[in-house]
Amino acid sequence: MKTVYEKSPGLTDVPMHYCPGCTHGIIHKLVAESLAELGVLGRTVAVAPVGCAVFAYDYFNCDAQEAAHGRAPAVATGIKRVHPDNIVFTYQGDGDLASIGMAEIVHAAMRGENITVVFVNNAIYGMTGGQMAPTTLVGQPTTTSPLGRNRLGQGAPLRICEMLATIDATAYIARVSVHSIPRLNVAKRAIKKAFQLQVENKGFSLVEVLSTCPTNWGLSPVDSLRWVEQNMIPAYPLGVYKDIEGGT
Amino acid sequence: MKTVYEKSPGLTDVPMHYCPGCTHGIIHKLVAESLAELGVLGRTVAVAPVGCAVFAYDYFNCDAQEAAHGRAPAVATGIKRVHPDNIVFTYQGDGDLASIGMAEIVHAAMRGENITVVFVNNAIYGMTGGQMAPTTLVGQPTTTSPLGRNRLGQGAPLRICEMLATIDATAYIARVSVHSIPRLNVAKRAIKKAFQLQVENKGFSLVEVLSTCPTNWGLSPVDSLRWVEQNMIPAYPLGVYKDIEGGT
Amino acid sequence: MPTTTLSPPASSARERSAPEVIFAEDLCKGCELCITICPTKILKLDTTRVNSRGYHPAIVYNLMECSGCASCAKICPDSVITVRR
Amino acid sequence: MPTTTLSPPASSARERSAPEVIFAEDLCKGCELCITICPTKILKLDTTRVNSRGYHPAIVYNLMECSGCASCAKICPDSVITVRR
Amino acid sequence: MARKLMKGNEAIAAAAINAGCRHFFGYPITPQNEIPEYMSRELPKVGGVYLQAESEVAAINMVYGAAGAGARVLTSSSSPGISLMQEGISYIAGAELPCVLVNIMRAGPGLGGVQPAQADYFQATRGGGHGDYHVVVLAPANLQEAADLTQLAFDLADKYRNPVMVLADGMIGQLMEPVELSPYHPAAGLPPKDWATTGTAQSGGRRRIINSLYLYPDQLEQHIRAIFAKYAEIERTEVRYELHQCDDAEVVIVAYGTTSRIARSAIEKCRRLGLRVGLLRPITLYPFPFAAFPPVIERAKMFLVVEMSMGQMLDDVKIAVAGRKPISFYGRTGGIVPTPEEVVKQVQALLGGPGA
Amino acid sequence: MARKLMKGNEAIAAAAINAGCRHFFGYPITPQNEIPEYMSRELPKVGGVYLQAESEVAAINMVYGAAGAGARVLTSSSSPGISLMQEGISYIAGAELPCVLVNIMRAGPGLGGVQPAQADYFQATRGGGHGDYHVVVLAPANLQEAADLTQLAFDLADKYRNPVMVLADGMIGQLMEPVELSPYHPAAGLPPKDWATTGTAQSGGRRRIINSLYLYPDQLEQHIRAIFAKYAEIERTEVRYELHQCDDAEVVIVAYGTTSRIARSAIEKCRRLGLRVGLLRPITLYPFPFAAFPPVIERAKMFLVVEMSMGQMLDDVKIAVAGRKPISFYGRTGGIVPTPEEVVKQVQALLGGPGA
Amino acid sequence: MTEARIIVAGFGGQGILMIGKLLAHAGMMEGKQVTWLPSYGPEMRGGTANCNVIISDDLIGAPIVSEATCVIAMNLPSLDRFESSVQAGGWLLLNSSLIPRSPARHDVQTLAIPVNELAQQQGSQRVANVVMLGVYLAVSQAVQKASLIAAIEDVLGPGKRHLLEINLRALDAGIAFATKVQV
Amino acid sequence: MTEARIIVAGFGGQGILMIGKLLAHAGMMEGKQVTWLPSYGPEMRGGTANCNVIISDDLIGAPIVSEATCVIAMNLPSLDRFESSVQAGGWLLLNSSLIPRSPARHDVQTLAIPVNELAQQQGSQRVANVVMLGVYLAVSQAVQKASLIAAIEDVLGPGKRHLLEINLRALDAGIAFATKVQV
Ligand SMILES: Cc1ncc(C[n+]2csc(CCOP(=O)(O)OP(=O)(O)O)c2C)c(N)n1
Ligand SMILES: Cc1ncc(C[n+]2csc(CCOP(=O)(O)OP(=O)(O)O)c2C)c(N)n1
Ligand code: SF4
Ligand code: SF4
Ligand code: SF4
Ligand code: SF4
Ligand code: SF4
Ligand code: SF4
Ligand SMILES: [Mg+2]
Ligand SMILES: [Mg+2]
Repeated sequence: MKTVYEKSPGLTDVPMHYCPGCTHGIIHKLVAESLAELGVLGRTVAVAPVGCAVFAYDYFNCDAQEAAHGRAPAVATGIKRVHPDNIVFTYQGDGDLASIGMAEIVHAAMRGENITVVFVNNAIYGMTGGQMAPTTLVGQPTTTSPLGRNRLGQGAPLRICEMLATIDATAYIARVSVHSIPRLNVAKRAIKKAFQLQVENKGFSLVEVLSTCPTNWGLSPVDSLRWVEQNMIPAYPLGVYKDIEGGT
Repeated sequence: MKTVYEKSPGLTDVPMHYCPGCTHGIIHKLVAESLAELGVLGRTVAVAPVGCAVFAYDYFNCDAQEAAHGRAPAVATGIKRVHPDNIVFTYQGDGDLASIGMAEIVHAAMRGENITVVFVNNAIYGMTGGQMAPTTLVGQPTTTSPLGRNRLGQGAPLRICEMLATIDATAYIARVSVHSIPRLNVAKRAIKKAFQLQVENKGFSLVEVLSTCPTNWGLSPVDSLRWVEQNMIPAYPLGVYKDIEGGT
Repeated sequence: MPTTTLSPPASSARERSAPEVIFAEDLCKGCELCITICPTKILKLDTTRVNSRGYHPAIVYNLMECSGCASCAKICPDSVITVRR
Repeated sequence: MPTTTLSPPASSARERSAPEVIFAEDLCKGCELCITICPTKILKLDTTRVNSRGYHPAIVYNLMECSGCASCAKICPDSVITVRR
Repeated sequence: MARKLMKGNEAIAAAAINAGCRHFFGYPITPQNEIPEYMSRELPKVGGVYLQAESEVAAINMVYGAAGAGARVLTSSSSPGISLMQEGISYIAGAELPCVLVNIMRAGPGLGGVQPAQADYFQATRGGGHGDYHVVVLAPANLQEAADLTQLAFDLADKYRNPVMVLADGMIGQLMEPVELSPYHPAAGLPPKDWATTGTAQSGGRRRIINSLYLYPDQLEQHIRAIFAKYAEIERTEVRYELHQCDDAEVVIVAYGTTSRIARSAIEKCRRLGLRVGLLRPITLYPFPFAAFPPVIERAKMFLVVEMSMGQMLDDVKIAVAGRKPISFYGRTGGIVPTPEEVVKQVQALLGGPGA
Repeated sequence: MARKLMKGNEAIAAAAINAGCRHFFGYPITPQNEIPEYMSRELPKVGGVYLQAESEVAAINMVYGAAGAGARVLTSSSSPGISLMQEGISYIAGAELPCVLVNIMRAGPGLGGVQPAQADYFQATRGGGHGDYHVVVLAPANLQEAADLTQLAFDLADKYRNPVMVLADGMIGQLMEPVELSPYHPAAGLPPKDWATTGTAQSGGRRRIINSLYLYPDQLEQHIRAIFAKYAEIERTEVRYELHQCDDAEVVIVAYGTTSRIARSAIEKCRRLGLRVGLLRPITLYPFPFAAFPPVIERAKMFLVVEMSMGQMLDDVKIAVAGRKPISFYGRTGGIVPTPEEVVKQVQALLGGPGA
Repeated sequence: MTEARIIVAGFGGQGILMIGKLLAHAGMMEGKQVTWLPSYGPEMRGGTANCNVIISDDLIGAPIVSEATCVIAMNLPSLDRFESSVQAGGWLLLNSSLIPRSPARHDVQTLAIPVNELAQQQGSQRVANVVMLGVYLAVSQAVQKASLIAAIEDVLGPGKRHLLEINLRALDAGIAFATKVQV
Repeated sequence: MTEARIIVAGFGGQGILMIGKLLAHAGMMEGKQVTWLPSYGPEMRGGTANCNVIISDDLIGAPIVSEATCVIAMNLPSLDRFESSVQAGGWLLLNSSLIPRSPARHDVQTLAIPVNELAQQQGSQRVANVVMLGVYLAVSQAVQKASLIAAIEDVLGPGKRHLLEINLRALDAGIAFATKVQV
């Protein structure tokens, strides 16, 4: 008998603290598998965000630094510039990356910083209890938009891939989802490719992964996957927005 | 005899401190004329940046607030939310808007904040003596890129209009230049239109104006205009990037 | 950590030997993602007991139908499941 | 602030009366933008004198050729120039 | 309005609205999220604006803009978020704008933890930002006071055109107590906001400029001296503190906010043991109640400073006591709230025995 | 290396490179631009990295990353920029990372002005950021010292795994004096950076984590107490100061950096007038040289604190003197550098006459 | 001076914080000094919850309960954690539906109540917390029953008025249980 | 102790800062203590420039010159601003090419030098500052001529060696002018 699937060596034995069914855990797995398969775990440095993934440094089986809220791309830049041979990646939520950390992500992209960004978009602030994010859908209620996000005055969801794809020095920008196995397989390939490009010194890569927050969405984990498919994907079309190699 | 051109009532009598031939002065005039022509001077609040235009509050013939470096859009938001009937605009340099103030400009755009942004891109930090900006051209030497900006590691110029045009709630985004009279006329129309849209509550408008910095470019004012035409415009294509009214 | 191995009964009459689906049960949070995603619908929560974390753990109730596709394992956020074939 | 009005000599023979191009001379920084932009090339710096800020001020040396297009005035960063026609 | 059981965060938010605050700009952070959440729910009902900023940096600069436009405006955050506001706070003080800031302190440094702490005393009272300025700092010890001081904060801000901070910790933010919000009347004689940028048409054509830039040092010095003249007045007239059982106290505990409540309980226990202990509780941290000390110094044998930090207010107590009596320090940090029993033990150790 | 006429900013930059600094992250601001400009020119020549960050917020977080990766790393800025770094500095101290910060102070608050000031003393010594931590602060008074202290800063940072700040003002940044950079040898016994994130393959598979988050208060308290044990050692062993003509001084001026130079000139003039005046110059602002005071207090009649601020170090002097002798203050602010003559006048006023 | 100092602890979904709020609310309505302090922070996510309540005739100093007059443990981890916090002679109320062990303390008064079963008998597990409240009311008399009922009414508000009845039944069931065992 | 305290002031493009740097450089080469302090900030943009130089046998305290042994005013605004800073008996050197008025002070030694004309005679207006340096050298002897020449050589470097000659001529012209008028 051969093993078809087992826990990745890219993850430590520490049980994750995420809520039941939260897809943060799935995304962790895809990242860990990619690093393990590329054989770079021993030279990888993860940068954890402030957000539900704040303990990512406990889970990824590699060195790690915990960054201030939103500043992971700056921290990653500092690391990468000291050890260009390290594989450096950030793992960031939508509040972290698309709100407070906007300047840092845009400028890391602009510099073509040779790092990989795993961007977990769950359309809400999970960690702090469900406040509105820049990625919250129009009409979606949160604890700070109790009547639903109002396009007038609160604007419409910020589409990070579309925005960053306009930046010259980026190598790879893609949006994926993990709400189904086929989608999860695509997501895995995208994440692995993003790291592969870093290994090849191709520059900045970012994969946005649509993710759930059952707890703050007030949905079961299973219903949350459905919500991603039915509500998030229309607002956040999946696909490759930039590929320096021209592929898809 | 009728007056074909005279100093706009939108400007005060204070002589400007800009270096000889610096196009900051021209852009001030276009803004002042637009406000005067729209008849809104009496209800306008300008937000001055930190940069060479730091004294803009002395020049525009209206109320004004001086913002911290990069934060003009946040300050403008604060003002506009208190007095929605005021016409509120920021006047920002490329260091101010495209570097330190990146998060603030993107989020003002995302909210569709009903303000107008006059973005003066001179591809350098004028005020502090000619350091590299995110908008500095590849190969352009500055005091902090003495061998010219290197695409590798320093990236390529950030194109703000292209980037912000991807954001849903923006109303009007255009890039113009003032290096010739025809271009200046187009620039004037764009700026006036941006304010007109604010008057009509259409939301966020931004006009990027390519500008010179004879002092730090080390060129005469006249040669600087030529440099805009020959070097900046190819990197920063002129045009309307977003128009909620569909026009051009 | 105790794991529950549900391998097919030795007396299986089938040609092929059924795959192994192994749960690191105490890691399970009862989220039901594996249950939903399983194409053959052979998983469920065991509501008769709770694991050490207080959750009803997922189990396979009809392993013989298992295709060994590992969908359950792939989707499980907590890396609870190992699949062998 | 002293201004220099260069209106056409009263004895002008031309049909049309030439435009007025008025410089708020002490504001001039001698940047030469007006000089470059003038389509009829009738402006220059007066290098024989400096204004109160230490710059050679711009002047019209051939007003009769002036079309009154106001290009000079529009481009002048310091709002030095008024044009009447 | 009747007494209502409220969370501290909500009491502060409700008091702000009661005091006429109609604009809130902030960014979520534990343990103060109930403030923005309350504001997002309630402000629109009274025609106000809740706006979630993209960051604390943006939030404080929105506050600057709104304050400059003449609004009663509030922001709230917790320790790391307040650190990000330091440049903005310095600008607000420099431009002499009135606004209210709330810091519901958590444990630092760095990301630290989310449990209660008092380790931002230095930052609050010494100006975490650059340059010569002060923020008026009010430290409530219970929720009624949190509400009352929040309302006072708006008045003080308007009176002196200066930022005023309500400084509390996570425990006060999360605690529920009965609170009564009486009808609010602004303090008498608040100056008109005839400097606010409302458009020149509103102000008879006079241009109004909000600014902190003075390129000529003599002008800037003059500007700063004018601001410090206000501070001198604040130090003269706005000092607030409470003395509790200090008349006969051998040991005077100095503590504010949450630790002052702990101290109160400890004092009760001490008194039962026959130990004469009192409490000097600063309510204004800036201006620090230096004037409260001389009579107390006279009578007390020694001082015990209790803080949820490694010793920050301690500096001000040292300055106040000026070497005239010994000062001890008891601090817990990292999110640990000391128990009354711990404090009693400290007192016993100081007085050389378990009781009198 | 021979004596070379250098600008203060350049002396600091050159000394950093001499001390093995190979990474600089910063953002332009007057009056320290010569530091990034020098670094952008010179670092690439020695295989180093100059990177202009998008902001001071980004810069300090890049410093965090680079320091965590084991580099000798520098950032520099001036007052408003340093305010923006406060969250990051707190994180660096919390995660116990070594790095060097330079603040070439200008006048605040707010945008203020670009002329020299010393009004960031509170921010530097009290932790402008949140939580319990300290930054070691070194204050050079001349350019040779600026260079030497910059090199020392890297050693202290590495020795204690703590941020170290070189605090000077615009005058020192812009001044030219002869500077000699001797071959640099790191201090003996610096600990290996066996905590730096270099990839587990470099460290025998042991994972290295840089972090300041401790969710459990007891763990966080323990962590903070460990950091404060380092501070206790720093306070014991790293205090630096200079006494100048204090032996017979009736008036002892306390001043650091630029104002200490002014004071020196003033003292010379005073001595010529027969006035017995001395100088106590703190070189380390944190740890403040409290230990230097007792013998001086003994002999002096009074103290005169001179600062380019409205009075900040004054607090530390009050704590040091503890009420035993009177303290006067003379401050100029807003970018004004006091003249020696002004200081002489102050002394004369204190001693009740123009001269002895 | 009388002072009730209560620690209520259990799982996230058990209505732990509500028990405390109802007590504080009732106390307030009687004109007493009250404080209610929840545990907070992200570690609460899907985990445990607890709160401290003090009801006192006097000004309340420290709102943290270190020496409780009563600990209410709704599950095993809560008993493990807070058993030591009851003052000698104080009350320890256990949810025996979920707590298999008996307490180690013998210097306190203990009552083991199968609140889940009792609640189920009233129609829903969800009122288990109110059953426990009834028990506490009966053994402590910290507040009056009428105040507690008023508090429940207030909390339910007009929107959830239909739930009032089951809650009152649950309260009574708790009181009855306590009275029965105590006699 | 001898100490030279010099203020040099003028327009931005006049080589003001260079005069100061050359003096400081020369002083340093003679083993003296030296400081050079420029005015700075954005108001310098296209405006005025000035610097303070101190050359001393002793440690230098304040590097700001309030009582100058010599003020060199290269244009009128500089004379207006710094005339009062010369100590009694000190030197006031004026660029009479650009300064139409004579100084108001009578307790100082004044020399008006048409440095632009003198520089033009050497071949270029651009060495006007070096002419003035020659004058200062002659009247002050603050440093030795050899040191100053070495300083000029250093500053020019190998790249601008060809400019050395005109600079030396300018220096001599200044010395000659000063010597002639003084005799
Ligand atoms: C400077 C600062 N501001 C705010 C916070 C509080 N905070 C922690 S996580 C977070 C947002 C988390 O949302 P997101 O990044 O979307 O991650 P998620 O939890 O949804 O995965 C916030 C606002 C903080 N820790 N620091
Ligand atoms: C927080 C902060 N950082 C840095 C500065 C210094 N600074 C002033 S203006 C400026 C950049 C100006 O460049 P730009 O915005 O392009 O305007 P320009 O002068 O070119 O018109 C900088 C970095 C500052 N004042 N505050
Ligand atoms: S709060 Fe939301 S994002 Fe965070 S762990 Fe829970 S489900 Fe996931
Ligand atoms: S420095 Fe450049 S941008 Fe600034 S005023 Fe001068 S020319 Fe214009
Ligand atoms: S391996 Fe496939 S078929 Fe078998 S249990 Fe898992 S999901 Fe179902
Ligand atoms: S997906 Fe994993 S955690 Fe969820 S129920 Fe299945 S085994 Fe348990
Ligand atoms: S108005 Fe036109 S033609 Fe006349 S001077 Fe000006 S630019 Fe030349
Ligand atoms: S454009 Fe204006 S400032 Fe420039 S030379 Fe002409 S008149 Fe003078
Ligand atoms: Mg999120
Ligand atoms: Mg610019």
